[in-house]
Amino acid sequence: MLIEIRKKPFNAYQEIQAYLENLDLAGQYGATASFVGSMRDFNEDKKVTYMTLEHYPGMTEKHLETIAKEAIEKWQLLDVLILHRVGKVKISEDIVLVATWSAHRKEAFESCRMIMEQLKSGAPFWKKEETNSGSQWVEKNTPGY
Amino acid sequence: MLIEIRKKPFNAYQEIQAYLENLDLAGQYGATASFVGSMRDFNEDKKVTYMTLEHYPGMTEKHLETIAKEAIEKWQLLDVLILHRVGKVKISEDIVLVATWSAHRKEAFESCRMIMEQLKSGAPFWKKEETNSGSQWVEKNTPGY
Amino acid sequence: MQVSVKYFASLRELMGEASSVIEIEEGTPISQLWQLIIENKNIEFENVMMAVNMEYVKSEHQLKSGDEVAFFPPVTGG
Amino acid sequence: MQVSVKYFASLRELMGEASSVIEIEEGTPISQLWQLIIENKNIEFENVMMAVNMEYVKSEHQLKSGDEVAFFPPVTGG
Repeated sequence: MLIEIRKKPFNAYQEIQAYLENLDLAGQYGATASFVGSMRDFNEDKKVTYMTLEHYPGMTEKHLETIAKEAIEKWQLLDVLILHRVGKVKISEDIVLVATWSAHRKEAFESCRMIMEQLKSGAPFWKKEETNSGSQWVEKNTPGY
Repeated sequence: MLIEIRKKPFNAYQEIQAYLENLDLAGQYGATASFVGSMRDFNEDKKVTYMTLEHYPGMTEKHLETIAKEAIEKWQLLDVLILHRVGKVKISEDIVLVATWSAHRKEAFESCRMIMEQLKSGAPFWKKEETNSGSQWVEKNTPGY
Repeated sequence: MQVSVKYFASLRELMGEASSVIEIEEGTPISQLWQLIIENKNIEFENVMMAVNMEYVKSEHQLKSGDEVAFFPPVTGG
Repeated sequence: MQVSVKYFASLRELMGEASSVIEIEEGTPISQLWQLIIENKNIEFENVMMAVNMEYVKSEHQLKSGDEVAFFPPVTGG
């Protein structure tokens, strides 16, 4: 299990690949589900130029760890990887990566989605968007189900 | 949209990355869901040494294309990538990759999972496993929901 | 008229051939062709899937000259 | 007794400070501390989320000396 808050841009697929190469799970997992959230240039019809992501150092990591551990237990996952950007995020950069490994696809799909929903509803991150009509805090997320 | 049947091993995450670099979607997609099915060394308590994957050249590609196009229409996806191995597959090699790109996460998650289920229930592929008790055709898939 | 018939996976092994060209009457339902094949070969095979010209069809689908017919077991990809 | 209080995001901006140390009585419910803060600052803020020592708590949670208390708006990560 790896949970990291990143201040610099990361490439989600290189991260999964690099993480996978250090795992000793070859032949054990049949299913990997992953989700990558990336920075769009629009939100609710407003043009966004960049975004600043704030978090609560300490609590954010702790909360993500709790989410991941609960998912591992509930779905008997083999492993979980969660990365999340903070700081100034530019268009098309990756914001969040969640990957889950399991024997079968059902568990991988469900756990990956549930981790994302729990992250969005509970992990202490806040987005401030710089748009063509000034800067503003994002007040709520789009629904996930 | 890219749909390919691969005779040689591929690295799923390098493939997503390479595909993404040729897309002109930067800033449009907020969500990418992906699923990778990999070769396990066991199935229903039998040790598996390798697997041979057969397909129906022509029909398999056509069927996958239909699944992908329906998903794009149903969820307003920005793009879909499907790769599938055939031939002799060794332990821990990737068998299938499905990735979907959309503005929001709900559509990405649901379409990726639905494409996998439709692929498993309808795309003409057949697995023959080489196990410690001889070789045998896989008769059915594990349930996905 | 003639149709070409393909077999895949365990059915291909059971048939001992990957394909054959079979003479039948125009409009024969695919289920009737299937019955003909398993009776001739004296085999049993459950849950066969059927396709014509690379698309799934129902058992009552009527065949035309030159059709590419395929029979195969339940699929197990992914 | 003293507790340290942190504010994040739009609330941090509204408060004009990221943290402060506040003197309250042992066992004060966190909701009462929050009322005290918004009355002192004369601000309005809906849907505040509350945490103590980096875990979410309910509004009736009673504070102890040295607690790290945090108030912040609904989270919007991912």
